[in-house]
Amino acid sequence: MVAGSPDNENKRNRNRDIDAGSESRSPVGRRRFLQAAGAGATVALAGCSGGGGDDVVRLGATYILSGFASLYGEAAERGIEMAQAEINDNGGIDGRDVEVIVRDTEASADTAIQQMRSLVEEDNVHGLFGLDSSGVAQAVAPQAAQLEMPFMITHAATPFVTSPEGEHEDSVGNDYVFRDSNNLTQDIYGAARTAAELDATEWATIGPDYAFGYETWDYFQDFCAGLGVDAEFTAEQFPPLETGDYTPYISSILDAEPDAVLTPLWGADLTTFIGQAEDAGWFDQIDHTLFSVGMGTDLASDGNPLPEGEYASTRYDPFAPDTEANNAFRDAYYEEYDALPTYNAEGAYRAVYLYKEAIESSGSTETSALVDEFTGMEHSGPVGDYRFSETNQATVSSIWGTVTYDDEWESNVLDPVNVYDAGPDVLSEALGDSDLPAGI
Amino acid sequence: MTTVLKTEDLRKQFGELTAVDGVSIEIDDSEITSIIGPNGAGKTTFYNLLTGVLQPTSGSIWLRDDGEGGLADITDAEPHEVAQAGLSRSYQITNVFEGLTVRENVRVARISHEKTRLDFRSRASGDAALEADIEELLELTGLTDIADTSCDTLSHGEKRTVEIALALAIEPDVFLMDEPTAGMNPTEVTEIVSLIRELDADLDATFVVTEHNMDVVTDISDRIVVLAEGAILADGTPEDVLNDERVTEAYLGSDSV
Amino acid sequence: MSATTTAGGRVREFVSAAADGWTRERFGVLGALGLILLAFGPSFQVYLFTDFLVVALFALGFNLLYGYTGLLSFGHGLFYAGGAYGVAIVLRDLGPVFADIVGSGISPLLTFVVGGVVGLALVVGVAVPVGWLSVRLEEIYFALITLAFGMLGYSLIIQDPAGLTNGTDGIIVLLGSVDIGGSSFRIGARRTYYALSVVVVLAATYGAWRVVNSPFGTVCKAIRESPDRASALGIDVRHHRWMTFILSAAIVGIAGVLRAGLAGVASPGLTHWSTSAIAVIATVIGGATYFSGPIVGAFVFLYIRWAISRFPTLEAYWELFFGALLIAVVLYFKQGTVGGLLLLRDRLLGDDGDGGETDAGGDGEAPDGDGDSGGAGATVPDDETRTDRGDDS
Amino acid sequence: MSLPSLVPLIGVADVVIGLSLGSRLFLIAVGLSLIFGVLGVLNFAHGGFYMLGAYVTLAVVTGLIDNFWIAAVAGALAVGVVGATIEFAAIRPLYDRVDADLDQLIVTFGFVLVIHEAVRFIWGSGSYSIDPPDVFNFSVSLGGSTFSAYRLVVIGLAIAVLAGLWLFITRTYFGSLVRGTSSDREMASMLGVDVPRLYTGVFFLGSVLAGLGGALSAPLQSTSPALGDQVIIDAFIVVVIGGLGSMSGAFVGAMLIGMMQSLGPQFISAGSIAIPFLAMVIVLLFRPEGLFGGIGE
Repeated sequence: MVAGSPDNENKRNRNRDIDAGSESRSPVGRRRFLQAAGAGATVALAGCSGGGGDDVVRLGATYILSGFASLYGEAAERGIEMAQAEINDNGGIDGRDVEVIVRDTEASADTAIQQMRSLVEEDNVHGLFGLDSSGVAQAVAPQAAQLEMPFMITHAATPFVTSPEGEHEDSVGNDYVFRDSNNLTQDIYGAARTAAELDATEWATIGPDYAFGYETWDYFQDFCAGLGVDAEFTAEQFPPLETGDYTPYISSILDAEPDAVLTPLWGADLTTFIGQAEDAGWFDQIDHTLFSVGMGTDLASDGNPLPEGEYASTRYDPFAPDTEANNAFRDAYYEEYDALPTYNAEGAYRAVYLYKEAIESSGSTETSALVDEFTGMEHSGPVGDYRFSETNQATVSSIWGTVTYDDEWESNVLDPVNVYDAGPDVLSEALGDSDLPAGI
Repeated sequence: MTTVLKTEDLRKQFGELTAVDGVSIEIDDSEITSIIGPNGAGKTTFYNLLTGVLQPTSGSIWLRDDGEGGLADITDAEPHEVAQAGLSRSYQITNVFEGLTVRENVRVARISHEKTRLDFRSRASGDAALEADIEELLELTGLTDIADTSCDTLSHGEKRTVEIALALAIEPDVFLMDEPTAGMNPTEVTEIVSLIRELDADLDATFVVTEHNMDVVTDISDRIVVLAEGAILADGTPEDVLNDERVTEAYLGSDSV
Repeated sequence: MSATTTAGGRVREFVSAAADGWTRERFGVLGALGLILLAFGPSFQVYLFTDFLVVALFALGFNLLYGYTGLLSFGHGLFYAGGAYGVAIVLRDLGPVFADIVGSGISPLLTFVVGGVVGLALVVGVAVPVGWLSVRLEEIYFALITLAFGMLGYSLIIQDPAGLTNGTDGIIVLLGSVDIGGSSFRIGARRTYYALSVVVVLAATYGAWRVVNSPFGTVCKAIRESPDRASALGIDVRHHRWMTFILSAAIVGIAGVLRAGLAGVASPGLTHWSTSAIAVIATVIGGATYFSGPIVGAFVFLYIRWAISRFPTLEAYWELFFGALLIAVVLYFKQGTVGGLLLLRDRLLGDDGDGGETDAGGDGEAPDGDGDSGGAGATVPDDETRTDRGDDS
Repeated sequence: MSLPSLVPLIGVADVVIGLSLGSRLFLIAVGLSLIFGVLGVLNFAHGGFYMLGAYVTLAVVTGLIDNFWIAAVAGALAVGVVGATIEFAAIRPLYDRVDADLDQLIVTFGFVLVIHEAVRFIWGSGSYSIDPPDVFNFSVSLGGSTFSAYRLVVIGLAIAVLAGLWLFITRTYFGSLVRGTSSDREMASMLGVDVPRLYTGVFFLGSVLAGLGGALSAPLQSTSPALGDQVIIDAFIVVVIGGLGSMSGAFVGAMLIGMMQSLGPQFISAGSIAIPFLAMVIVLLFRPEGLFGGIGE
């Protein structure tokens, strides 16, 4: 018995991925080189004055720039580059240029902490932002407090970094750590809302084998209970990060015959998974697949492996809200990079602006001033209007939608898209009697 | 005259090949015994069986037991147990601790003998009595002058002497020398032969020697055992053995000597 | 050694020895001064040097087995992680318990100390059976079985069947603040932790140095040179290697405890073979036949890496540099950096008849002259003669 | 669950997937085993060779000639050349050392780092995937499950490689030299075999096999610089279980591990990734020559 490939369109797109990958390399290389020159200058400065000059505002960013999730870091670099150029072309921050030093966390907590110390103590940055991995964020949060340096998380989603220490045994939130992107709780709340509207009762998950994978599944179950979604949870698989062949895990899930699957796989792992899932007939057998990190990488390349008709979430949507700020940002980004902005690009972009606003409003780059400014700050960016909650979490919405290919942008988009308000009250109510923290 | 080393019907099989074929031998403490035989006669295998490097296919090995004067079965013993039981050896292909000095080489052997190898707190060179023993042994073997030279810079002859010093340092009852003159020039051979004689006279150890150089063999041996194809071909005083026709034949039949 | 002298006499002797040219004592004094001065250096440099101390101890422990008995382990990360996880688990699970018992003022310190001891005990507890099994094999097979044990540990930490290790994410290590009698300090504070590390690493290094120069260590070196010769002298080679394995693991375990506090996290990556490889790289680059080899190697490794990191274009490719260096050292100059420094010293000073020439030949041992790891990066290791004279006086 | 109730759960797809995973492992492991059997060198960089094969194939397919098979051959040959060069320049000088095998292990580990970084330098650190060649780019449904037809191709090719190698070793003159040299290098040398050249030849062959493995696996997985580090450990497990130096052992070992990887997630939840390492430890302790056969088989 021979069946045709279920989705030729996507196959072809995946093939093109390679070209896109190799082309996008050169601008990255160029940018890295420019940073090198900048960092060299930093050494000289630090060597002379021992404390960096006051002529620039210096920010440190830590992202994954190598390995299976390097696309996230590269997207963040684009956002940073844009913000930096815009700000410096328009008078800088109180007249001072902003300089951002980007470092690679290699998706490792150990490395991230080292980079962070180096940025604070060698490069004398005034503030930090970044982080792509929940596990890394969990370890970094206490270090930010020890280094007494504000840290604006722009992607890593674990709720425990915005849940004050003591609230839950894993909570590590503190005064110095903020997050401008939506967190796992907000995101999975949207997943449960999406699930409520689907004709599916048996649910399964396939997620990466670390906290993020497990937390996604825990929260999903509790939200379903809290929202009264009629769901059974029948199968779960947690393959290790950077698994080369997901097929055994895929067939294990298929054997359980769930109606729908929620998957928080991300980075190259997601790409690998989707290709192998297609081969195994996944999208024929399973009615609905919900990709909770799906839109993070895929908009960056014009070939999109997310199959049309499935559901995905994003932490920022280039079309919603339909505001001037968002449209301007999206168009400028598209102009520059020939791709729609991903949420990671937007999160990093906005972090630079958050620092600008805090510094200008307090007139200082002192840690205490910045922390005071960020605390409870109301802000507006491409993502829309939001404020920082009592636990330093941005009150941004949860965005879920149907994956649809858009000919005009030559990219997958979410259409129709649902934007769920995900403030503190909404979340704690939806969590019901769960003992998991809302992280907001 | 007491037996210090005895084998009973010792046999070693490598697959199809029988390397040692039912050797029974008794060595007395009063004599220097030479074991000779053409290449491939099984001498080295025999030594490896005696020293526990190889396990025999069948048969047994007995060594003088210090306590009672009787014999102890060492057939299944590991090499270090054999050495501790009082059987020491030197190697045909020089085997000393190359990176260490001569003195350190001997020190290792003395530490082993004194059973202080697990002492990790004192200084290795801090035991005055041990150092005195080392000094004495170096003097006995004539190595004092080169005591602090690293072995990897020694001449071949010097290394052979270090071999002997090492083997003696553990105060063996039986000393198996595997081709002590291999690769030596005539002067060195003369020196080593006189050293062996001296040592035999000075020490309690019983010497067993394998040797290719027939002059050396006749010179030092009280008794000669001839191995051929893994079995004992002849056994007796040098005169008897060397006049034995079968021995001549065995040697002439092969390419060696 | 039996010459007992009064304390005052010893001090006078030491002072005169330190004043008398470039002796071991003078290097010691300078090294100690350097370590103290460094505590007042830029914060990041203090951190980097602490990092160096920890990696140096890791490599030193590894080399006890490789350089001194000839067994190449690709699984010492297991013990590095053992120490780190031991302390991390105690801090996480027993911190509050201790706080209840002894009060929160002293408990962070007590917990850390207990954690360190538990970590070390855990490592020894693992090393005893793992070592016993591993030393049955030699050469490549030993490398493979230690690799397998290391990765087995890695798998177990990741999968966390006992619910202790928190899987892939690892355990966060927070070393609270100590309040005693009104004064308060944070153990994890940069300079505090540096001081702590200096003391621990120096003590452990001194311990290792004593071991290396003890009868036990002498036998180790003999085994490295020729295991069958050693056993023909009555040495139970396997047993001796086993003991060395445990000792080596214990030293690596101490480094692991320090690593946890320094990194702020005990992560499963510590058991991965690529972490074990760091010890291999540092040791080979430094020179495995020298006591100070791994220390100097760790210095080279961390400081070159740091220097490379100042140039982000190069930073991405620092492994390339070490790969090439590793290949070059093994192919062309197995004595490594220490051997190179000794050679350089001989060239510069010429043969001044202090016996250095003859003894350099015996470099199988050549223990680090100044005996402290701290100054090792900056000072040229001394040779055997001097060490002996220094200690016997 | 009792065993009888488990058996029906093992579908055809599970077996096919297991065998295809095993085939991929075999292609990496067989070269590693061959090199060890003949040269006594444990090539740590073998995973790097595998990764390099995948990258060269990807580069050729997307940049030069849009034909997967030509690209795969190019990838394999390129890796062969790299391997032979490394053997000639960096491994050959070490054969006569006392602790040659450890030095060689360390040197080849040096090349792990070098190849990893070189690949990152040339192709970046992202990950790539390609489709199987068009002829086999369809799904097969069998026994209620679906899988890519290309998996069957890989299985077939692995068997072909095993058969080819077996013929090559047992039936050709070069093969008899290889066998002779692997059992006694000095004897072969005395009999006039040019041992250094033979070694380089075998290293070339082993490297080609690694490159081929990488090339053929490129459509089945995503290719990133981390690939080499991942597969080398799997390859070590396979050659240890199968017996270092044994080719048929590598095949059986690879298939065992492949099936374990395929069925593991369904039957064992915790500890499944630990099992291969445990197996490796046990085999090393109790049967260091491997479970299957001796050298050269």
